[in-house]
Amino acid sequence: FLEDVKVQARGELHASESKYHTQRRIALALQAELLQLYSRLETEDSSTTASTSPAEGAV
Amino acid sequence: FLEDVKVQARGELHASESKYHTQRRIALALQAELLQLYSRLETEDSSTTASTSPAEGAV
Amino acid sequence: AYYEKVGFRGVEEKRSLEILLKDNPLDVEKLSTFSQRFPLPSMYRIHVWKVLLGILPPHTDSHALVSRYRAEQFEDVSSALTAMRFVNAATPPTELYLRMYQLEIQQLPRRSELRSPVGGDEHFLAVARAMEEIVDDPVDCYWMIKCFVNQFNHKFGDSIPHLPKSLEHFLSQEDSGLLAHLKASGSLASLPYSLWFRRCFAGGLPESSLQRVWDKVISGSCKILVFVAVEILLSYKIMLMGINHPDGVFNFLSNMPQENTDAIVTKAIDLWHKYCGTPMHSV
Repeated sequence: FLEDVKVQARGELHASESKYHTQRRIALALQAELLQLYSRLETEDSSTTASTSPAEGAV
Repeated sequence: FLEDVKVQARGELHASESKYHTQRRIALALQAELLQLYSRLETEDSSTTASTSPAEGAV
Repeated sequence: AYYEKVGFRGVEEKRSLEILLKDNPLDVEKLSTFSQRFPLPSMYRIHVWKVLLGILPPHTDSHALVSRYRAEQFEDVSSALTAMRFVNAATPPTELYLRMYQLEIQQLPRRSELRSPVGGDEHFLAVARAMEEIVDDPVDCYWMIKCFVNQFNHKFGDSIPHLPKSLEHFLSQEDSGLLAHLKASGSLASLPYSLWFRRCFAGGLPESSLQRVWDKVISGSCKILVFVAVEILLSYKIMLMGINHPDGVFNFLSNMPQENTDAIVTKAIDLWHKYCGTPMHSV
């Protein structure tokens, strides 16, 4: 009977742990996506600067 | 003794759920950041388009 | 006679399954044995599959809690994918399930490199499309696809490459003439093995027949796939004997007629019991 209680608890704990591990993977995927976006922003920022600087030089 | 096992199991489940909720908050914060970045990127994209179109119109 | 053979036995079987389902905790072993021996009544199929696939634990007291956890996990993953713009409201559910699965196993491609599905993705999608026909609720559907695919690969991954040999063996027992023809025409090497042994006939059999095959796969047998393949070959023997090109055979079997599939599956299950025995645990 005691064993029974333990098995039941393990079943519930597994399901909870599964949610937790999935959340961790979600966070990793989100971080990867953010990283990509930041580097895209930087590239765009620097290209904007590059294209405007000749004009500034002319003034 | 049985009661003991049950209390312990409940404690473990709580701990696991608490870990889960923390991770979940992290993921939600990352999602909010992502949303901001997307809108920033879109603004920049549209301003790039806006600034080039007059030039094209002039040609 | 039909009623006696199928109907009456069906009632008895249903009653014994109901008794099994009243156990708390559920005896997963006995449920597997039942499912190996008898077709599952459709009203209990999804519930039994969820227990056999480990989506629900044996203790029925935990079912409500665990179901809630499963639903939360589904919601977490799908909303994250929406936030990342991998999916949107217009994404077909099967593609959503694929991306969810990829995220969970950490194999989500970069968004900039999202390609049309390849290889293993196609197998997953085929299983997903078939499961979608069987299971209405999206949360249940996703979990069943995911656990079906995982369990299948985990339990049978090592056996799959041997199934074509096994098919050859049993076909030689049942119809050596047909086997000889398939060998001579070069067709044996290029039968639709992926459809049969990787997708478990998803997309090849209509859902009513397919679920009876999956009853056996989910409860622990991949051998059943071989016997379904054997019975398909036997059923279309006359047609196949007239095709001398491997491509012709492949194309015919990949798009086989959907008419007699129930009878084919019934014969396949009989043949499987004949060669592999009926599990004898008392139910």
